Amino acid sequence: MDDQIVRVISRIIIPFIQVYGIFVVMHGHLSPGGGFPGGAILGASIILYTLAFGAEAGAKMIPHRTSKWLESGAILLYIAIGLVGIGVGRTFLTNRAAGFPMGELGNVISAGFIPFITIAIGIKVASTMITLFHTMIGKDPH
Amino acid sequence: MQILNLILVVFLILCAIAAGRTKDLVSAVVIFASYSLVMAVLWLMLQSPDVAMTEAAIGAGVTTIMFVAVISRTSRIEK
Amino acid sequence: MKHAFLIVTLAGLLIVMSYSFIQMPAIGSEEHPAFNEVSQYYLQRTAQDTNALNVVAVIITDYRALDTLGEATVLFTSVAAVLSVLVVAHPKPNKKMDEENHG
Amino acid sequence: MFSIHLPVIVLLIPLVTALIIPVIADRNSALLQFVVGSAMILATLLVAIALSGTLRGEIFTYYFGDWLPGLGIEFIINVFSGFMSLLVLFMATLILFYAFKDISHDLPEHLIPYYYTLIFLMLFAMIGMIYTNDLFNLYVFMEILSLTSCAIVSIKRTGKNLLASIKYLMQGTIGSVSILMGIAFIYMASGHLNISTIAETMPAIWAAHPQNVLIALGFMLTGFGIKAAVFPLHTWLPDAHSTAPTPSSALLSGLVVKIYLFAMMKVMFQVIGIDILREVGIQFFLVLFAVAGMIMGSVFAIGQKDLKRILAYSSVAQIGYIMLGIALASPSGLNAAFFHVVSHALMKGALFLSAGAIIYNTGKRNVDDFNGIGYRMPFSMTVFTIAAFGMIGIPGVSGFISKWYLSMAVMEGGHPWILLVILFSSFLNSMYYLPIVIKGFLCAECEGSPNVMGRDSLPASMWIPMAIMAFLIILFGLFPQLIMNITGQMPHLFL
Amino acid sequence: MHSLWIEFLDHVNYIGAACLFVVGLYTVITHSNLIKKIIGINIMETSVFLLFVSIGFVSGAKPPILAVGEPGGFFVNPLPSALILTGIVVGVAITVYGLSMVIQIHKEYGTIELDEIVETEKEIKTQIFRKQDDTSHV
Repeated sequence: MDDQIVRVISRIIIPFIQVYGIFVVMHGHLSPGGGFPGGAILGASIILYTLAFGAEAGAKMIPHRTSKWLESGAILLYIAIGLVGIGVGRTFLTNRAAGFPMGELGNVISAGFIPFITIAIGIKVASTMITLFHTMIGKDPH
Repeated sequence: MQILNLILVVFLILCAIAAGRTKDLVSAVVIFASYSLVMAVLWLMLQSPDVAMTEAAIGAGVTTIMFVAVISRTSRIEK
Repeated sequence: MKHAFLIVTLAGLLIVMSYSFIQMPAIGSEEHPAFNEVSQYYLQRTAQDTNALNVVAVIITDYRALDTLGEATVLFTSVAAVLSVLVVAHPKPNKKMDEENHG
Repeated sequence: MFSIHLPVIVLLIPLVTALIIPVIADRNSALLQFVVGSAMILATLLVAIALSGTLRGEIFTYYFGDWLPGLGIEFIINVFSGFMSLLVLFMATLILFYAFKDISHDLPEHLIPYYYTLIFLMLFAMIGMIYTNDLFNLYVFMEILSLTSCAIVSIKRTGKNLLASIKYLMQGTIGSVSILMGIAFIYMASGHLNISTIAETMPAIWAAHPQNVLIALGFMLTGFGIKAAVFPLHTWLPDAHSTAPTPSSALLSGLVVKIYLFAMMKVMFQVIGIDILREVGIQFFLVLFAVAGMIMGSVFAIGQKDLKRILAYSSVAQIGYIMLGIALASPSGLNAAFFHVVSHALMKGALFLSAGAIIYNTGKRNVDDFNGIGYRMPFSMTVFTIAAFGMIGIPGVSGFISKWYLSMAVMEGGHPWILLVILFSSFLNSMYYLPIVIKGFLCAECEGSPNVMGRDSLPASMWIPMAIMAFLIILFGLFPQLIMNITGQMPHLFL
Repeated sequence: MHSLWIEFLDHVNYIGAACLFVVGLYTVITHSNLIKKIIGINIMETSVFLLFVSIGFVSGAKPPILAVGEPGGFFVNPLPSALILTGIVVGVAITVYGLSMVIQIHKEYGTIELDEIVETEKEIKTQIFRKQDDTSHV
């Protein structure tokens, strides 16, 4: 992959893609979108980076160790948010009754744990897509 | 509106048949990607933008990339 | 022969399914059984219950959050499964040193 | 206070373990074994406490997020789900202790953490499938289960494994898409996903849209039939179960297939309801499939030479027995089916583990090479013999009891001709199990071999699980009331 | 005839979903190429998703996104959309795992046609038997 045009253009548009992905994740509870499409967009930006600059540069950007932590950590975050419900005497994954701050209707920080769970899902989906792609294109050592 | 719906559904079925009958796997995957996109448009028409967005990002985007990555590592022509 | 049998079976399946679909209310009709009190509850109470606007997002992250936990686990499973099929042994730093010491 | 949350804690323990294994226990096999063992024992103890609660007649219902059952997801833990999850976790504990030594024999070292991760995800999915009372949630757990059960076959990465696994994946996915289609049909007609709520509205749906219910039943029976390897749809099972690593075979044959049968029972009896099933008259066809499976599984097994392949085909026959009990749809039939679920899990587990021990020590898989193997490995061969006697149905072993109760249920249900089939199937079973036992123990030229009736050199983590299973097989054969008292409370939950 | 056409138009998505299901099943069963099989499975899955989303549609309704300050409105059924979001991700997981096995199978056998692989397996088996026979004779 040594196409100058592809590299320059990717370098320009990848930040925009990432900003859009983060926007979609953050506004999941207010507008269409959410963790799954947002995470997939974020993952796609890294996939584009890998395609333009080669597998090694992509692997350096998100090393295998980091993505391993992100994958487990995202679900553990999800479970931890759910366990708060048990902690305050309600059931697993309780939102309003567990005392999460509800905020103002229509704000980004509102709706209790929903934004946090959306972020956890977004991280999970993005890291999964990146790991899967890097594994799929992986060159054999022999 | 109903006629557009009908056209999209017919297009979907044609895409599905074509994806099955094409011998070149890369073409089949590209047809499948367009199938996913048309499906996303159909879901947009059915008033579920969340699903349409997810299908466009995951179904048409990521799945296609995975397919192409695998075809590049295996063989391209179906016998 | 086998092929013809398959086509006849699939055509039968198609006809049976289409017959059953024709009996249902038309697409978009409000009399549809699925458009019942549960979906009305979701639409009317989401803003009060959770202070969010996107009803679909609220369903997947709050009302049916366990499904989404399961789904994140499906992604984790797919990563573990793909790695278990494709990952190649990368040399371990500790073991290498051991071997060098032995050698 | 704490006991209300037991089900969700039991569900989360395998998940959290699966999540932390890749990050903390990647390079350290002692830590890995400690984490695996302690998680299993903790989960088993907790589920035993939950079962003791349900045995007193309590039924736990757990509403996730405090939403009412129609809106959110509901778990129900009654005697059935408590007992079956205990069975799953108990058997999995034994098999995982066995796996500590055996798996390093089958897999390269860097794959072992992935193997345990996949097994724990599988346990998570199985427990979820047993507990859940929501159709779509059932589907999600089922997908985790089918992915993991393919992955623990393909992890060995030989050509045969990959081929068996992709066959399993293709057929299994057709099955799960069929099930999802069935769920769509039911949702279309009822607008609910909660199993109890659908059951309440079922008479109205049956009056308004009978064709939807029928098509949904057809799709779901096909789908679960593929996944549970009910006879004509069993073609993936022999390859997958025979090529997998030994602990995977024991888990897949002993537990996973039954989870799909339980899900099928949930759909048949709790969603659609026994009245509609009787009205449609589908039970007779299910009885026919079950009977065909009982005969044909054994017939296929007779022609095989590979030991694990024989055991895999024998599973097809045994699923036929369980299916027969379910298809009779009478309290005694279900009772016999549940008893056979327990005894088959123990027997098939013991058979696969002892076969694995023989392969581990001698490397022999072909039955023709088994001359005098009982002189080299008397312990493994004894366990194998006990479990094989159970499969044949010799009195004193738990397999006999399940066949006995099944025969009584058959008589009660008014199909006396099936008795002949059960007898014939037992005869067929003995035709492929007895030659192995005879070859192993009665071998004229082996008397003078060096290790005459010595000890087989197995590590303790391998023979102790086998010994426990063999002991339980005999215990439940002599005192079936230990299980019958519990399974006797289950049929009224379904009928 | 005319009324049947109207009925068909009223249920076009349902019937289209049924057609796609059948086409996907046909692709999975008849093709021996593994990638084609996986495409077929994807088509089957999307057909069920189309059916679900069509169940949730109500004509003249808005997408289920509320607006601040507007008390009510006429929205489509949100539950099927939420279910399908889950379903799409599950489908991707299965697809990717199948593809990873395709890579490994290609490495092992040099082909991704199932019937060729089965032929190779058979040949290997007969060779092993022949070898065993030879050794037993010796």
